[in-house]
Amino acid sequence: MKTILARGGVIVAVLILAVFLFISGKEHAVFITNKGESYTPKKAYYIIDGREKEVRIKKKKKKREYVKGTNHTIEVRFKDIDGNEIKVSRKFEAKLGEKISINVALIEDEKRWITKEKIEKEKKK
Amino acid sequence: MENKGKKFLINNVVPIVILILIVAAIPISGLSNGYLIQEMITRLSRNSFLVLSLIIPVVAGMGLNFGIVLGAMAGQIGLIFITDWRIVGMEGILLAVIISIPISIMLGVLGGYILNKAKGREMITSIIMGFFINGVYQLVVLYGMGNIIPMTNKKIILSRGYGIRNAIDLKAIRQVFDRFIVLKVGQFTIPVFTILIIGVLCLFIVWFRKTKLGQDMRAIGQDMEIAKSSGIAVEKTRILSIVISTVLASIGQIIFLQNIGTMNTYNSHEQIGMFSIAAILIGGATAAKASIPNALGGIILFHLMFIISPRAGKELIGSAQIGEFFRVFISYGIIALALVLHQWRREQENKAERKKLMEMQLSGGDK
Amino acid sequence: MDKIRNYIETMGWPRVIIALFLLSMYIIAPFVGLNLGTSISDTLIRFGMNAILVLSLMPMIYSGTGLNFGLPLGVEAGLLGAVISVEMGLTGAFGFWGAIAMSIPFAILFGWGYSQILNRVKGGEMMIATYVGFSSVAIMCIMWLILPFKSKDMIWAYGGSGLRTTVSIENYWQGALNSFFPFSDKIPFGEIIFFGVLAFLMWGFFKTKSGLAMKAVGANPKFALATGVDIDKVRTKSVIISTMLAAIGIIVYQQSFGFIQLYLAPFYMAFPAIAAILIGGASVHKATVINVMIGTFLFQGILTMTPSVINNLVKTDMSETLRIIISNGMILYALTRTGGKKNGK
Amino acid sequence: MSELLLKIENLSKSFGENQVLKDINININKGEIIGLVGENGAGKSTLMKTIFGMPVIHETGGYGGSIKFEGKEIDFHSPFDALAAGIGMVHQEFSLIPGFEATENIVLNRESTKNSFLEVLFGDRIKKLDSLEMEARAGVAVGHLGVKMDPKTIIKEMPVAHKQFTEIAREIERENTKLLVLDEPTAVLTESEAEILLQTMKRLANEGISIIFITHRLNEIMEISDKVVVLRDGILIKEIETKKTSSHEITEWMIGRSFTESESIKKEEKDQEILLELNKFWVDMPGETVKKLDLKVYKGEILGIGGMAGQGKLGIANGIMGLYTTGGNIVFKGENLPLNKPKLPLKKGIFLVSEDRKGVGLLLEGTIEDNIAYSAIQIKDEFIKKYLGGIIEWVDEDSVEKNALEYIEKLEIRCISSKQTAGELSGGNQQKVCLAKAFTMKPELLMVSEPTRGIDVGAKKLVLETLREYNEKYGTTIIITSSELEELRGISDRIAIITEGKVAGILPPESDIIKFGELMVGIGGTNG
Repeated sequence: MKTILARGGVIVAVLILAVFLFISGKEHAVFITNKGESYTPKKAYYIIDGREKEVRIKKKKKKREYVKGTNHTIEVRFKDIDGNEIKVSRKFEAKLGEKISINVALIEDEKRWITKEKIEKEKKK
Repeated sequence: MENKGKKFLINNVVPIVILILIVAAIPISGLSNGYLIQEMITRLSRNSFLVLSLIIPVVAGMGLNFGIVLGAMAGQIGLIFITDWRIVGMEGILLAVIISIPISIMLGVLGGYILNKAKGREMITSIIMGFFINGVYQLVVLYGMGNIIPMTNKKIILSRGYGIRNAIDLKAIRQVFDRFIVLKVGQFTIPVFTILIIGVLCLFIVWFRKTKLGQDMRAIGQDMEIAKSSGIAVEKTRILSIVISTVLASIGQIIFLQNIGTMNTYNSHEQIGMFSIAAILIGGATAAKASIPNALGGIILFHLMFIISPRAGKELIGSAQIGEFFRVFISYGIIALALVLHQWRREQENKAERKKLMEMQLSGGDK
Repeated sequence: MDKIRNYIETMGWPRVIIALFLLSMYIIAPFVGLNLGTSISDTLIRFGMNAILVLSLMPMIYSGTGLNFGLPLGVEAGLLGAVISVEMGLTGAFGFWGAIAMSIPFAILFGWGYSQILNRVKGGEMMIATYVGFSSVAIMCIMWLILPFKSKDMIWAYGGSGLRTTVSIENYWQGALNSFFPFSDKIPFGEIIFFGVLAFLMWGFFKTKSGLAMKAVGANPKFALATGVDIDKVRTKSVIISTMLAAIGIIVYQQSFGFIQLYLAPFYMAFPAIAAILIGGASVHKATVINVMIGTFLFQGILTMTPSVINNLVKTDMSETLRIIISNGMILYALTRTGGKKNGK
Repeated sequence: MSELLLKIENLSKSFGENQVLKDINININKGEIIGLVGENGAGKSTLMKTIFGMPVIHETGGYGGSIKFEGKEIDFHSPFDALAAGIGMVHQEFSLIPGFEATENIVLNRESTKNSFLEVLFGDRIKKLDSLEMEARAGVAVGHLGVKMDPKTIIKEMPVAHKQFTEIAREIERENTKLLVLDEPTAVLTESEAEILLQTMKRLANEGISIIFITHRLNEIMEISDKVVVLRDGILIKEIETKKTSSHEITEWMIGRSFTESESIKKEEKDQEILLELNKFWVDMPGETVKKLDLKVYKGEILGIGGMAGQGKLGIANGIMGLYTTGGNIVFKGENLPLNKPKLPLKKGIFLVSEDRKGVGLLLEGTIEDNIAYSAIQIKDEFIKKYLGGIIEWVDEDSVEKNALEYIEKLEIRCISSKQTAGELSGGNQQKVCLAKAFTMKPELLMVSEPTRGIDVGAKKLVLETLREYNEKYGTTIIITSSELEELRGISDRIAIITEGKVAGILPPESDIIKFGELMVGIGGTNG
């Protein structure tokens, strides 16, 4: 009895661990765009999750980045219309079944810098 | 003393011959020592886990378990799933291990059950079993995945819409273990974490031999009938030994593939049994006796030969292909040779034993 | 009802299932748009190609040396004979028989060495045979590279050393056995007759003194020993005969197929042959010419029918996978069945 | 000391129609050594199997009567039940793991373990062994035996006596062993080793362990047992205190006087030409070892070879045929016969009808006619017909059949046809086929081992008569080896009794039966 309980416990623990691993190890695609409404910087730079290398994104370009797990940061830097260096870092969450797009140009806009939309299940067979 | 030396030579004939061959071939191959050492570090960390997984069935008297390919397949199924779900990094590997363990337990039970029905010819049966399960694996992976088993990642699915592609890029988990903790000594890179895992496995094996279960396995390995009459559950214990071996092999295959970085869905596992067994035999193991030094030493010898022979072949005869075939020949030949030597030696020992017994009886009756 | 069950028991379930499976294939075939005649003729052609290879397993099973997993060794002897025949430029029937004549000495030599190994490892033959077979393939790979063959049809056209991986014998002795029979492209009379002759010889051999001795060694080694039969000698003989037949078998295979396949081709040749004889009702210790014929027909039938039928049914080519599962499943079945019994003592 | 431990009441057991034990009553007290004696087939081993709960007893319908152990009725279904109750048994064959130390064998499957947290998860067997504790336990057990041996020695490297001690140590190491059954424990030991073992047994008995001691060496029984139990033909002949009897008396009980003297046909003395001579002849046949024995066989005689099972009588014929590793010297017709070459004796005209009919004597899957002709084909090239001017030599099936039919008629082999497979025949008819095979070979020296084992009375008579007839008609020398003394006395000219691998003595068949018995139990004179 004790053995069965213990084994059950281990199995449950492993399952929980598996779920945890699934969530924290899941890779999400994040689409980065650089397309403002009134102003779009010619070049913008961003760093995701404090990676070593800074990525440059040109005007009206779109890039795909992969991030692992749920909690992430993005640090964006570009020159604004006046030539002032702007540096903003943001936190975002990646969840299962969501498509995340970040618009670098709108990074200062609290609401509109990030859009999340539900992904349709891969087309049915 | 002299006798002891002779005995040592006879018992280790295989590793010694191979060592001499290698020592002779290193200068011919023109490969630098630094290169060879780095290669050995890499290959040890890549293969040890798999080779070590062979030891426990040998202890239980079931010979060299070609059935580790079953474990390898389970490991690959784990990797296919995490690639499909895009679980990356350390999490990906651990999840792959978690997925592959229940599969390999199932396959291990099946394998143990089959081998129990073929006592005395476990090895050939385990080879055929590997082939057979390989067919089932193909059925599942090539026809079932993406069809019955849902798959989401189009990158690993064949263009026809179902079935897994021939090669899967494992860049998401590539060398995650190896790069987790790295030590640089001079020009050499040492994957400390992988080596730690292997170390833990070695400790496990040492510890396991000293448990009640390990003792039972040793008893069964030496004499099944006596073990049975003393109340040990022979069949069950034999199945357990195969299950442990299969589970270890599945982890071993995952470690192996994370180092390589790509997976040949339909080939990666096929050669694993053969190569691992050739390695442990070159290390001086037999179908009845295998130790950790046999495994580790064997990997070094086998892979040195593996690296050197094509080069030596090229330098010597001007054809790398000959070296290549020579390597294949050695891999198979060594298994044949080691098995023949083992069987023959055992027969000689039995004969000597009987002779000794008879002489004792004769002189006893003569007093 | 009991009678049927009894019959099935003696046949073994897998065999019954396979036979029914093949039967259902033939029944389905016309409905999915296959020509039954062509199907049967295909099966017959493959039967002709493979039957002698399967037959070659018999002597060793008889002498208690087990299933000959070392079949590739004999195949290599046959390949040697074949390439020498091509090298000498022999064509037609001359080339075919020349190849056989050339391969026999090699087969005897290889077989003798092989038997010396097997006689020292009684009880563990099959495992060791497998690896002797594998190693022989590897060593012959080196030979194909270094042997001084000159024939333009066999060496690489430009550069590269050694023989090609496949050598066409279209201009030499393809179809040498069949060509003078009518409908030779539909029914391989020549091969079937040749197989018949060899099978008859085999049957005849088991009526001689040494054939009888061989039977006894396999059926009951203790009895044989007590009757003064030299067990090792008999086993040696059986291994040599098996090896020779394998050599002849592969040459017949090639003359029908039209190519000599070198290098790694013989690697897994033992397994389908063994599966075939087992499907025919043989066991690790017993085999008859009838087992060979039924087995080859069933096995080759499945190989030819499943791809076409399944392909037409589900639009998927699963034949290779099915072949792996059926042939190895059959061998596994045979190994586990007698294994338990023999070691029960 | 007189506390009752085991009480067997009215025990009876039959296998099918064959009653093996009948109304056995035995009482065993605590700390008593019981000597159990009886000829082969007297029921000793069945009795032990019953006490020990061997599954075969249950599978064949159980037993009648009752067995009480420590006052409680017992009915064991497996040896493990018996072990748990406190009955230990040391079998004749060692059951030790050869590569293990004595310690590991002594505590086999009862190892001491240390607790482990993993236990909850993986069960008891994941516990680590406690080698110190195990060594201590083994040390104590060995200490009880009063012998010096190192429990760390590997079994393989031990002298036989130590293996025997290890076995006993294992049995007494069980905490509750109260009754120990020793089956021929001294058979493999030298005299001095046996002496030590006897002392050990006394010690154990003094410690309160009862012992059932099975042996054929009566002097050992006389030396240490408190009580002797004699079985004959499944009946308890006598249960008596050892003090009150003598080995001579015990022999009488064992052999019994109840035979009607079988009529033996005496032949006039012939000139004693020696046909076969064995010098310092030894045979390594497992369980039937022959140890440097000397024996002469005269031309034209029927020599009976008797003795208890396991003493080596069967080894002689098998050794002469070269079927087991053999040493010493065989002189046949004045010529030295090379050893270990099975074909040579056959060629020289020696033939053995093996005691192992099914394993050695016959090809069970072969037809009767093939079986009969087999040896003649292989050895003498008979029954072979040439075709195509000698290129093809096939077995002549017609003459094979003709020959078989001849013998089927002569020996009254009951079969449907000569093409029936030998495996389908009854034991008696199989034996007749074996004889037919032998006669087809027309040997000069015919050896027949256990010709009547496992065959019915009618067939028995026919087989023996045929042999005697054959001997008279063709002057063939016959060596007949049998466990049945009565049978030997009926047919032989001389009877050699083999004990412990040697000729204990050769007697004329009409000698007093007690003389034979004494030779078998090792107390008779040696005039080999």
